[in-house]
Amino acid sequence: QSVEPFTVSDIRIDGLQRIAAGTVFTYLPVERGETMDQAAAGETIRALYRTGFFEDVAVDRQGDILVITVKERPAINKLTLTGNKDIKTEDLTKGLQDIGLAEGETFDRLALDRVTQELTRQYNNRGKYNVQITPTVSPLDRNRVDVTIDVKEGKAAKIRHVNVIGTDSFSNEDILANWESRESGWLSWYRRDDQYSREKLSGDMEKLNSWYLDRGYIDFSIDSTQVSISPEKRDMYLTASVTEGEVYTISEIKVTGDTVLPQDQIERLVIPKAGDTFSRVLLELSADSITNTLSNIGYAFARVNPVPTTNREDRTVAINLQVVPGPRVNVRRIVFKGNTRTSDEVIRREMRQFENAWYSQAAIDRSKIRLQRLGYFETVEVETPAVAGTSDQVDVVFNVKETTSGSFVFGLGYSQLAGMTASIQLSQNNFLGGGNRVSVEAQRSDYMQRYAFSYLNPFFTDEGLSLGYNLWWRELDYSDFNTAQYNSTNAAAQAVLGLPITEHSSISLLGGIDSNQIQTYPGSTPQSIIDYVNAVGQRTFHAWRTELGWARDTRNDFFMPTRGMYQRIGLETTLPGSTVEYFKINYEFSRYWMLHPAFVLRTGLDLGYGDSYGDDTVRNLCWTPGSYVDSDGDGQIDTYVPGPAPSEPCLPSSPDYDKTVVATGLPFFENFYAGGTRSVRGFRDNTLGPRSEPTGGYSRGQPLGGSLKTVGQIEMVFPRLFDSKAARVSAFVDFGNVYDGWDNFDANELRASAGVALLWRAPVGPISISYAYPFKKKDGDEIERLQFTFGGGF
Amino acid sequence: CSTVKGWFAGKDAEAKKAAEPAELVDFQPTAQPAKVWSTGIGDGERRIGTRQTPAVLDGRVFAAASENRVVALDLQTGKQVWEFKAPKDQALRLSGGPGAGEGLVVVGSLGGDVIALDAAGGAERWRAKVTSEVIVAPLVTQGTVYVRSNDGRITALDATTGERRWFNEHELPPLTVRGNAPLTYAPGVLFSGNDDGTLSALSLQDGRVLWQQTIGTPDGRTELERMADVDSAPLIDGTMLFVSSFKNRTVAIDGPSGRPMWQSEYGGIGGLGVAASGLLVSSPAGTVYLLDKNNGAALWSQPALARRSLTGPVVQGDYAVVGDYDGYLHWLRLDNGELAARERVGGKAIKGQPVVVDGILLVQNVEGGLTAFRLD
Amino acid sequence: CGVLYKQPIYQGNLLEKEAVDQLKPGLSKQQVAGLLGTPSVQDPFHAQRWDYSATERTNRRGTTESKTLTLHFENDTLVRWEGDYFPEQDLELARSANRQFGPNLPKEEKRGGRR
Amino acid sequence: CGRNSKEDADEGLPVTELYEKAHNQMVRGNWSDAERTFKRLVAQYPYGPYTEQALMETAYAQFKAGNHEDAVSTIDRFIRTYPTHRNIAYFYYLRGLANSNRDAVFLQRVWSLDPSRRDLASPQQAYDDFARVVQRYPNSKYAPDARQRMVELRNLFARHEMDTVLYYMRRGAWLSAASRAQYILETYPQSEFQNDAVAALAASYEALGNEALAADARRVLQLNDPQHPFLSGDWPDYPMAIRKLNPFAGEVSPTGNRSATRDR
Repeated sequence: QSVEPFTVSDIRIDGLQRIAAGTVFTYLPVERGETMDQAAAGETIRALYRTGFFEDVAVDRQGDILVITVKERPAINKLTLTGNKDIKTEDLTKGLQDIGLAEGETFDRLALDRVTQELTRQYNNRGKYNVQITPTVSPLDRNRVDVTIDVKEGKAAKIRHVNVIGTDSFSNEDILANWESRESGWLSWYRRDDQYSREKLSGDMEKLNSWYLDRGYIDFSIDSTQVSISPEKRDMYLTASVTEGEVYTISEIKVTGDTVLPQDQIERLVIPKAGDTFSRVLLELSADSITNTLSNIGYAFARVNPVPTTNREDRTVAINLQVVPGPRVNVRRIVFKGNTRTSDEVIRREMRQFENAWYSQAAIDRSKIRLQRLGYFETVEVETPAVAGTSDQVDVVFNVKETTSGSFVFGLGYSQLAGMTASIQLSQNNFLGGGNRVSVEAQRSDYMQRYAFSYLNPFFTDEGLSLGYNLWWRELDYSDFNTAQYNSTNAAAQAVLGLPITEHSSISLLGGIDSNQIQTYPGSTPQSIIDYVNAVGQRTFHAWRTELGWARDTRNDFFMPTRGMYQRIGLETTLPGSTVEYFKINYEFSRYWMLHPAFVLRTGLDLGYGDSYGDDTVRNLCWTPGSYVDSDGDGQIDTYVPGPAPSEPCLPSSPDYDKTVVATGLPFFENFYAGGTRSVRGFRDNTLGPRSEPTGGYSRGQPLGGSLKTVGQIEMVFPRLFDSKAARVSAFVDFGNVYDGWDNFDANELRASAGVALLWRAPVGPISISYAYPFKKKDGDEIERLQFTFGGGF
Repeated sequence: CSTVKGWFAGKDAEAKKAAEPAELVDFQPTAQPAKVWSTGIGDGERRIGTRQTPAVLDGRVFAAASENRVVALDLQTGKQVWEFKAPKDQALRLSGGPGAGEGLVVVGSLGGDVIALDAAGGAERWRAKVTSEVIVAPLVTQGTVYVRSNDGRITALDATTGERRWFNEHELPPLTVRGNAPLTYAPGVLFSGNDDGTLSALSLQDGRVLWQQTIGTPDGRTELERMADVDSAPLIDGTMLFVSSFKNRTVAIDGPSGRPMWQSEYGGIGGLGVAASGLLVSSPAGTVYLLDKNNGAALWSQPALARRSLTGPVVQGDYAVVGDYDGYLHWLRLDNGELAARERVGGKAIKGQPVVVDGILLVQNVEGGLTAFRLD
Repeated sequence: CGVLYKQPIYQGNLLEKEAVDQLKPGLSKQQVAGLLGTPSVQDPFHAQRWDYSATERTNRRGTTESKTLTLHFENDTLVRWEGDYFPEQDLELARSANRQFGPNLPKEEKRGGRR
Repeated sequence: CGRNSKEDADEGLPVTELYEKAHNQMVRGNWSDAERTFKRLVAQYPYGPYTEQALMETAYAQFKAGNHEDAVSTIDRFIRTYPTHRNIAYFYYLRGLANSNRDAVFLQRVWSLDPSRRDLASPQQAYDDFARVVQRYPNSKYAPDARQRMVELRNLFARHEMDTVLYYMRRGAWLSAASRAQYILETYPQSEFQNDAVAALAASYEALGNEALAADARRVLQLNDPQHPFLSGDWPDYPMAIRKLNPFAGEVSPTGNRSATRDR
């Protein structure tokens, strides 16, 4: 209805339910007293539609009053999604919310249409071309609607045929080796490489291009690529045809531009030489190493442009590497984001790059690695944005994503056997975000008590000297650990000092006193242990203990290293004056190779040897059995009359001489054990190695452990199996055993097993589950294929 | 809550069934097809999607099954006359054709090779190279071999020497239906169905485009919905030309002038069949139609084989024959479309349109099994 | 104690000899900044004075060596300059960078990602 | 199935009863139930005066229940729907409160960890919200408290900078310390640590052997804060090293105040 211009005396809005009149007024382009004409009417209607609140807007006139009748869009009462398996409901609802489709919001048909289209696109991207998305809107009273979106996903289309035509000089098999789009094969369930996506294909075309350019085919060109799908939309076909062109060799390669460093130094970094076949990857590597070198001394924006001039006749190419260093850059500020728990200083002390200092890429990379090695963060990302208004200043922004770095278990219980049991086990690598490692253990029950506290401050001094202490008082029943049957009450106080000697290696000094009271049970404790204790002459072993350790660690991550090596050698000795004087040498080694982004190989070695030093203690034992007697004459044997005191000094010639016992070698309670989740999986914990004579119900004797430990692990980790970093699956081969001293070492006594393991960093603490098949075992070994550990360190 | 779950499963089961291929229903057979002979000619196309069919020339059947082998059999007995094998080290995957004509058998490979063999003895006459994989039978006529490669290019090669005379390039949409349309010819004109839903008429001599006609319009929001490939051979019946597109559209064109006569919304990529009473077509959804040649109206439709990925229909006697994804051949009565007979040819899918010559129907499945049937 | 490792601390500006040699009175502040870059110390209380300081601590005893080149301006044009600066040692720095801080990360791991 | 029946119970209730029920839950401090009842009210009666009130109280209930994320998103939705509501100022103020406690994880409160040492993104957002209250609604009853909180937040940011300056001074990275100290003077003028920053500048210049600048900085400090401990040579007083061996020692800032006292 056309409206002749008139001055608006008043404005009335009909049909408002939910929206307040005030709100509508703010969006109206026309005010009281202004003239209303055709253009203004159109503008009003458009403005009100843009608010998204109204389904229908009409402008009318009653005398001088402008009447706007609106019909509000209904509100969404309930929004349900059914049938979506590939994309989880939470992600969907989050996405819908952003588009404005959520409970309580005004319902907008256009938004629903956009959502349906967006969902179809997302499913097509995952190769599900048969997806059908049917939204239904059911109106309710009071201008409300229920919206349900039903998704029928259908089967994902699989790539069945990848063919490259014109690749005469190479076999398609080699070229397609690390493509992301491959014909569906038996490994596709893991590599997910049979699902087509446009990004993957363009990535593969780039790989095809690089394959040829890295081998000298400068004129290589991809003539056409075809993607086709079967009529039932279940199989995909990728074809590409190429022209290889000729192989070019490098006639001459020179470096020009301001190289900052002496020309010959930069030229040494150039890998390809004149006469070699042209190779883009070698050029890129050379360019990278030049830019790296320059960026290590402040030239953050350094660039190297390879300018080729080709000579078609003799098929050679002259390359001029133009070095453009750009300005020498200073770092203004270093800022950290995402550390809601970790304190700023804990991160800053790991920095190798300083503020108001010249930019060093090596220092920044090193800082990133050091943060990743702390184990507090799941991901560490670095950005170096330029400072606005300056040409030679950048800020360095570290974006960290924190994760659980430790475990916390609290338990209260009651059982007839053990009475009230309370246990708390807390171990945190980043206690209260202060970067200190704290672990507390308190377990109490009627028959067993254990209290332990350990603390380490890795930065007692700003330069990285670490200081910590461990205190514990433990009652241990060793049969719990499947080893020989005896108890020990062990108390210790130790101080640990760590001295950094290079960027990657450090020396550790440990000093402490501890006492270990052994309780043996004749008849169930192996005789060798009883003899040892008798030989030493007392049940409590006091020791002044020291350990000197050297460690070197170049791994690039705490949870899932993919590069680098860790090795530690420790010499632990009890000082003269301790009850027994012995030493133990431990050597740990593990090395990581990234064979392929989806496969990381870890090889590990764990060796240990211990022996006593100083002279052995020899003791002769004299002993005459007592007798049982009926002391009160009631016919019952009720008292035991001990035999006469053993003759002093007890000599082999003494009448009641029993035997001579010798205490030599590593004390039994310091023996190494093997088998179980942290050494050779597939065998019960600590059951490998020499065993005692059959005693205490053990028909095959009890495991004694040994003074020589040789354990090794080879593990293939699959980082890509789980999207999240908190879980890690690996296939492994473990081998090893413990022996009683050097001379008993026997290679074919080594046990070995192979299997798969899952390590999951649950919020409560690390959980590991492993299934191993011991393929090299001897009969009588105690096998335990499925093993499970909870808590404990990494 | 358990009741609700039960109810849900019901709805799901029924929804699932709707997506599965239709069950085979029993019926009283009114035709007795008899197997004449059956033989294996190679490990078959399996999943390469080339819809390979044999070629027949002078009583001989020439067939290849994407293996390094072309075989010639006697039409009546199926006995092997000769066999061609490329040497071991240059083994080829022969996926295109073969096409036969003028004493020549030409076959294309996935590597873009074109090999011409002597129809009589199977000796290799010449060999040429085209720019992409050949997944449709080359056409041999008037001293020239026309080879269509998957990159939308048609190359004309001299029949005796194999030298390239000319080539024509046609633009391809980013996403197409697997497969290319076999070439057909009329005096002086080469008809080529394109993947963008158009039909081009080229001059046989120099490949100039005489005229072009849109068969299926590529409309829709996603690339998937826009697919309108013309992947079946244009069919010449008298002066009329029938062309069908994946976008459920068939167009009849007056050959000489190129003017479209009528347009029908039934169509498919499986290949057209022609009988006196009408034009046979099987739609991607799996329904077989008989269309009136004058206006394209559906005389009858047979939906019983829905979603069984049917091949193009072909006429044998009074029956229309289609193959399906499970290896079944179905004979339908030409007059009313009712199911007349059903035979199984091995367990694997039949994708290529069967070929009928002298009353014998030849069908090749994806496992390289070639079978001949005769109607008593 | 001298045996302990102390991380190398480099600070301030690195100046090039031939850039410093081009200093002459009358240059504007922009021209000086173009030659030597932004100074590390622009004291808030001395608008007419720029200090190009640099410090280095690379030995195990933890002693820091610092040098400052001070430039004086009068209403934003250079008048005089004094002090010294670390002699050009780009080559040793380049060599020692990877020794001190380990290898540079490959390109794709620099920005994001975990490794 | 249990959950559904509870939902249906609220289905039929008239709006007033629903509002009453939720309000009582608020009064009793039962924040999460109140939130759920209010949500049901808004869903069933998407318009009318009760709805606006319900939305307001939902945000407050979520804030009190401690899930600050939801509170901020509820507030944003309210502002989008009712941009000219009469007490929009309250909403921006509540948004500021929610943001300033957003990252205060439970542990942080128990051990009174110092927020100035952690990620300052949420406090920064809170600062912007309070600034909007002060600028847009200067005479609303929330403006004075908002202004006060802004000052506190500014001091929090300045303390973060100052702690870093002191760290660099301890490490002997004098140029880093000087540039950060200058940053405090430029970005947070008149903050609590104005004089500390000048003292830091003086200390850095002395260590760098730059007597001229050191003397001037010392003179400026003498003028502004004659009793500053730096002048008498006992600043900064870094906490004793022994505290580093006690994990429960809490975070003491060498700037002298106990760890930051956050809002009431």
